Amino acid sequence: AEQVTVFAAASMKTALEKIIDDFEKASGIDVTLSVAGSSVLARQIEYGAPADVFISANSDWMDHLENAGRISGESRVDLVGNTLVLIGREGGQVEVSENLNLLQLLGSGRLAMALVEAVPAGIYGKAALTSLGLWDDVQTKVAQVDNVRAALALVAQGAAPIGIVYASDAHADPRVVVLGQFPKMSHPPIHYPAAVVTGRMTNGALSFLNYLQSQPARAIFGAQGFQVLED
Amino acid sequence: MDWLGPEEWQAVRLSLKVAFWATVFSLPPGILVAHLLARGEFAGKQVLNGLVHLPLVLPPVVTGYLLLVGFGPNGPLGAPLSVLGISFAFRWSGAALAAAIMGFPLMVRAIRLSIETVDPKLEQAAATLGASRFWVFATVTLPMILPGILAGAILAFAKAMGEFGATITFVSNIPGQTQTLPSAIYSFLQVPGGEGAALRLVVVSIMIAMTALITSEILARKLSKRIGGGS
Amino acid sequence: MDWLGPEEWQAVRLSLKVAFWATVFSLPPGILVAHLLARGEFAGKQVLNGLVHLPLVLPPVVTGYLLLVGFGPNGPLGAPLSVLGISFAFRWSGAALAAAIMGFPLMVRAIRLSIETVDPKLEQAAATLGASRFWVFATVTLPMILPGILAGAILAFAKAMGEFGATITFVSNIPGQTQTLPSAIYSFLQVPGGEGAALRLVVVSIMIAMTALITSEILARKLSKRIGGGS
Amino acid sequence: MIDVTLRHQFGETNLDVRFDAPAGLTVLYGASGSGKTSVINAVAGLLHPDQGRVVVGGNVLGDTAQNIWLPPHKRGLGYVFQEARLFPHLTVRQNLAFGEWFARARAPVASFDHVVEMLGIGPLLSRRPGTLSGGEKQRVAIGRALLARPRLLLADEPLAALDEARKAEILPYFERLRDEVALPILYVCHAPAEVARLATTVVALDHGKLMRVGPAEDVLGDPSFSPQGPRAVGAVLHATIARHHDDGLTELNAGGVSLFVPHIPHPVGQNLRLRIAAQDVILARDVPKEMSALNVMPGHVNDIRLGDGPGAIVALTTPAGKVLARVTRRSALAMGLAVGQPIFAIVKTVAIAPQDIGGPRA
Amino acid sequence: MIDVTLRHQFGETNLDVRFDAPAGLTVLYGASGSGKTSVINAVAGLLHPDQGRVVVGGNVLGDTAQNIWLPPHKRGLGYVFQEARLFPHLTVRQNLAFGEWFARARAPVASFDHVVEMLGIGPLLSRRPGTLSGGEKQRVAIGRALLARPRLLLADEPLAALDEARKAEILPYFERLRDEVALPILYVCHAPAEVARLATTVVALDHGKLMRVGPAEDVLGDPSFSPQGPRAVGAVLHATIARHHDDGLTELNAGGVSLFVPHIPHPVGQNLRLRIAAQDVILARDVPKEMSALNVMPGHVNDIRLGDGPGAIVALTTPAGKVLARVTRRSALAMGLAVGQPIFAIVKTVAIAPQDIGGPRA
Ligand SMILES: Nc1ncnc2c1ncn2[C@@H]1O[C@H](COP(=O)(O)OP(=O)(O)OP(=O)(O)O)[C@@H](O)[C@H]1O
Ligand SMILES: Nc1ncnc2c1ncn2[C@@H]1O[C@H](COP(=O)(O)OP(=O)(O)OP(=O)(O)O)[C@@H](O)[C@H]1O
Ligand SMILES: [Mg+2]
Ligand SMILES: [Mg+2]
Repeated sequence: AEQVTVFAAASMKTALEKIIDDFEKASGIDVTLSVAGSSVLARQIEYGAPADVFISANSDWMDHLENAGRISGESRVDLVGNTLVLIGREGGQVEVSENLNLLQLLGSGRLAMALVEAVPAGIYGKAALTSLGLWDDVQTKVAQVDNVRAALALVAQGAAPIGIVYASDAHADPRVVVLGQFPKMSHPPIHYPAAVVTGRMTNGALSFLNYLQSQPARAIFGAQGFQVLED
Repeated sequence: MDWLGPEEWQAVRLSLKVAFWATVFSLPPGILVAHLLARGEFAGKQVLNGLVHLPLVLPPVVTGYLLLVGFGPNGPLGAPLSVLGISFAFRWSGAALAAAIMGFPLMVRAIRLSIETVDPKLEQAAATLGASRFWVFATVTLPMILPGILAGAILAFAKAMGEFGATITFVSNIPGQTQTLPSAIYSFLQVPGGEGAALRLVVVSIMIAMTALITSEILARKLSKRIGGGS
Repeated sequence: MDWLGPEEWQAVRLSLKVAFWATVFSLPPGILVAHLLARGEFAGKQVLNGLVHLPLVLPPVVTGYLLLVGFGPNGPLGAPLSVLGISFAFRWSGAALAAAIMGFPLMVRAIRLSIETVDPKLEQAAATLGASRFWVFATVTLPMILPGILAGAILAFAKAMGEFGATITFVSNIPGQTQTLPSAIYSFLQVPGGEGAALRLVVVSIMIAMTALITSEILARKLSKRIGGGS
Repeated sequence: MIDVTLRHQFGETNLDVRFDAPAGLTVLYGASGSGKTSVINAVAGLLHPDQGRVVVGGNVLGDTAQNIWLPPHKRGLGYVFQEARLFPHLTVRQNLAFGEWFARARAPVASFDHVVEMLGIGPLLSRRPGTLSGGEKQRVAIGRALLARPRLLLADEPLAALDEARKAEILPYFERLRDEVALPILYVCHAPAEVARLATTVVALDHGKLMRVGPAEDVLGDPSFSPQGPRAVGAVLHATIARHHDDGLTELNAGGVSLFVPHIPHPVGQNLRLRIAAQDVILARDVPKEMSALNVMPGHVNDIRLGDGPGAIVALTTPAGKVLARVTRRSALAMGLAVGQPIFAIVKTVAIAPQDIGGPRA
Repeated sequence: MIDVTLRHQFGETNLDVRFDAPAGLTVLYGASGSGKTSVINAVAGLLHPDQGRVVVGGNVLGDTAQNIWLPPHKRGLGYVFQEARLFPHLTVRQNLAFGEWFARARAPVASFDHVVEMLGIGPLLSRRPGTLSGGEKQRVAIGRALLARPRLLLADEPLAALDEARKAEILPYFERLRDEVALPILYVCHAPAEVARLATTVVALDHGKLMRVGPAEDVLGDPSFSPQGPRAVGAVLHATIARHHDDGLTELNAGGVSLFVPHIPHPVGQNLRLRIAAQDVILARDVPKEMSALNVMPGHVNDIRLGDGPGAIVALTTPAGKVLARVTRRSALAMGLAVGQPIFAIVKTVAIAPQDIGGPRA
């Protein structure tokens, strides 16, 4: 049977596995999924990895590959979006706005985030806090980790009282509660772009990319906490 | 055991294969380099020593990145090798290469320490009996350092079982081809609710490592009983 | 050197501090455990042996996660320790703890191998001269295994300089407090075009490690000259 | 003083020994592989036998029946190993001083300087064992054991690696330890002259079994005891220094008989013992004249033992004590030797060399 | 046959030796620390001296002037070390066989079975060195060196760890290697009887310097040479087996003089040599009668050397050859000994014991 290799951001693993299951049954095409950090996968594609489809957790790496001519720009689509949420171990809802007293929520603790200069969730989080005018207050109180899941774990373990993660990550962990959602306008749109790798424009790759945008796929993404983009 | 899915079993099998071959293939160069470092006197010895330790000092991602750059399909080493039909990129052999390189400093140190404690007087005695340097090594030094070689091998094997950063960076995380146990564990940890599955794999890892350790201890005991007691 | 920014210099200093104290503090337990494993006969020896090797076998993230669970503010070890005023969370001491644990198997193996090659006949001779087990160890075994201790220390130090996964998961990445060289390098590698900046830090890492290695080689040579030549 | 019972099985080798020895120097004597080192190791606490009991000077160091087996460092012994076993990481001086600190509660056997001088290792003090010659190592090992202030000294062929001149220097020191310091010593050695000279008690082993034990005079003076071949047979006499002559000879009085030996550096009146090797004794029916041998002892034939070979051991009673002579059967026949017959034993002065003269006995 | 020149500085110790020795067995003789092992190590190629040249049987094994210094494995030698240095990971059998394979191009010196039997190590073959006694180790080490088919055997005190009985068994074997196999041997030893019995050539060292070198007869027969003290002095005679008697004695003919010695297992007509220790010789002006000593040699006083002590060494010329006698000054005076005077040398049969009788000379 035809083979398609998909390189995808690790946070999409569960959703993609379900989608791939359905797709394989429907199309008879074999799909292999390799998940890792977007930066890792992008570099591998840059250096000639045998990937057919790449799904990134941020646009920067997709832009980078597009500029390098490693993906086909015309196949590029934004699959889903995500939102940023403020999480904690307990406590009631707060409104995330300029008036939010983050310092009070933090107490003597730290704010768990992904790396604010390097990892998309961290970059978006910093942008949001900056645009809300909260960044200067908390800048020195941020505990940065190498991925969103680790930030979540810090909060879940009680090492940090609050953290900023994607809604898709927060919704599955019973140990944390979502305290509030960041306003959409406070940060650049969070999109997960997908594209076919240059020279891999096969039927299988294209039909998989199409399937990802199909209704059943969207439903699965939605169920995993991702935001389904309007067409 | 039906508590592991087929993909997980695949990861277990692949990890074993990768760790085994990484260990086996790094033994001869490991012994050679250890001998050079222990007994050799040559210009550039310190450079060799530094090179061997490099994978220990650098963050694994860097080592993986360097491997990707060097041994990737278009890399300065990867390209000529691929002409010879040898390719490490995105294959289990690449995972083995990464694991071997990451475990190399550990193996070399263990063997080197053993070589350094072999009494040169015994080697002299072998020389007076007609053994050339090679034969002295093969018939006296080598058998006497078997416990050290075993220790080095078990360290390299354990390291290979646990190696993640360099492997995923170099050969990605393709189930059945390059997805080792640590990569699988990582994948589970990246998605909401994956902790349970990750824990199962951690337990499998520990069991395998314990089996290997205990086997090596029993072997080592046999060896040192044979050698024990002095000359 | 002005090609490193002030934050980068901080990371260098912090890495050195973390690696140094990780090595220093793990030496006494490392020697003790190595001695127990080399010469002891007790129930649970294999369990201890397995435990020591665990950080080698597990992906660093898992080790970091376990540290977080154990030493976090609510962890079974963290909670009582915090009552005593000892806290590892988000501190350089936590980074040192993570580095120490990751390097522990390497250190223990090296020391253990050395202990195993000390001729028990010399220890017997010391005993007949009135030295109790403790004194035999302190006056005969210990000085004779100094090269092995040095090898173990340098391995632990190098590992500590390169440790990333467990450290960032356990104590995150707080500039000036827990941002070590590998975290900084990792951050640079996450963004497109960050390779140049990462390379600078890699070079610094290598220089530090080479200095440590060469110093240890010189020391080792002095030591073995003293001991060399047999009894 | 020393009371040892041991039973131990190594592979096929079976050790089964029981002896007790009075104060003084006890020599363990026996062929290679007969179990001498194993016995010493058990006394030192390095070998834990299947069954055994070791009592030294009334202190029970081990008794498997009572489940006692003191570790080596609690036994307060000094051990000179067959292979020197010096500490390679310490200088000679540090090796020597190693045991002193642990033994600080006991009185010194000898001072550091004295031991260094006696063993001729002054120039080596700052060297490390790796560069010493075989004999130098062994001398340092002797010093190290002595400076550990032992209550019992164990010595496993301590002089085997040394040349005659060095041996001759160190032997008297062991005698002085035995006699003046009254240090009990358990000593392994192969050389008959060394045994005769040093041993208060001889313990002879054979294939892990006790073959013979008793005072040196009895065991060595027994014509039927010659485990090392007839050359090693020789009797031990007790004598007193009678006079020092100007020509360098010392005259001894042994039961009224005058014996001339090379100068002995002890005062007149001093008791001492000397070994006369059986092969150095010539028998004669007349008192010979015009002969270079100065010592003539009258006596009677007491016993004649014919061995398997061409030789015979003749035991004599003389006023000086029991003397053994080794002669050929042919001579024995030609002289018509018979028990009870009067006879003269002739020994050259030089045959009673300083090496065979023991120091004063306590 | 062996030609050695060496200059080497170790710390303060300075080695400076030059000697050559003909075929046969060359004994290196000297006090502890005098440099014997260092010389052997240089011959073996284990010590690279500052300056030196080693030629064995015409083959230049090393010459620093020509920048040649063959590594040990290219020298085709066998080395019995002062400490056995057995391979701990190999069984005794494997230790013994170690050198054979490397030496397969050379003819065997002795068969495996023969060596095992001679050294009495049959029961040890499947053991590992760790559990052997000191003497057992050394015997295995001797076997290992012999089975490496050496063109030159180096032996550093090979018998020091052995008891008299075992020594007496192995000594003849070294003689046979020297005489029958014509294997050149460089041998370190301290025991005078061993030197006298084995040495073709004696090389005496003192503090790293050559003191004396020459044929054993000359060096040992020289009354002025007694580096190990006067007890070690003794002359060497050449004799032929004349008859084997029923009573176990063998009659030798030494220049027409009959000498009786204990049975020697060689055929009538065989040439051999024997050492007569100076201290075993009694001088008499008359032929004594009724005495147990069977050997009487007429002769003339040739030289009288008075030493520092009370003794004197008297050199005699007899039809059997040069004989040395050690007497006291007192006796020398009492007998009025003077050069040229006729005299009888009396030696007990048993004093010429098998240990001092060399095997046949090639
Ligand atoms: N651990 C062991 N296993 C088996 N046999 C052993 C062990 N230790 C000693 N033996 C054997 O026991 C016997 C006695 O050994 P021991 O070392 O006491 O002899 P020894 O009298 O000191 O001999 P030597 O004079 O050669 O040193 C030897 O035959 C030796 O091989
Ligand atoms: N590497 C070295 N450094 C310094 N001195 C050394 C070294 N090797 C040997 N010596 C010294 O050289 C001298 C000769 O040593 P060697 O081992 O040749 O003596 P030896 O005659 O064999 O003595 P022994 O009979 O005691 O074995 C000794 O004084 C020794 O201490
Ligand atoms: Mg012994
Ligand atoms: Mg020597």
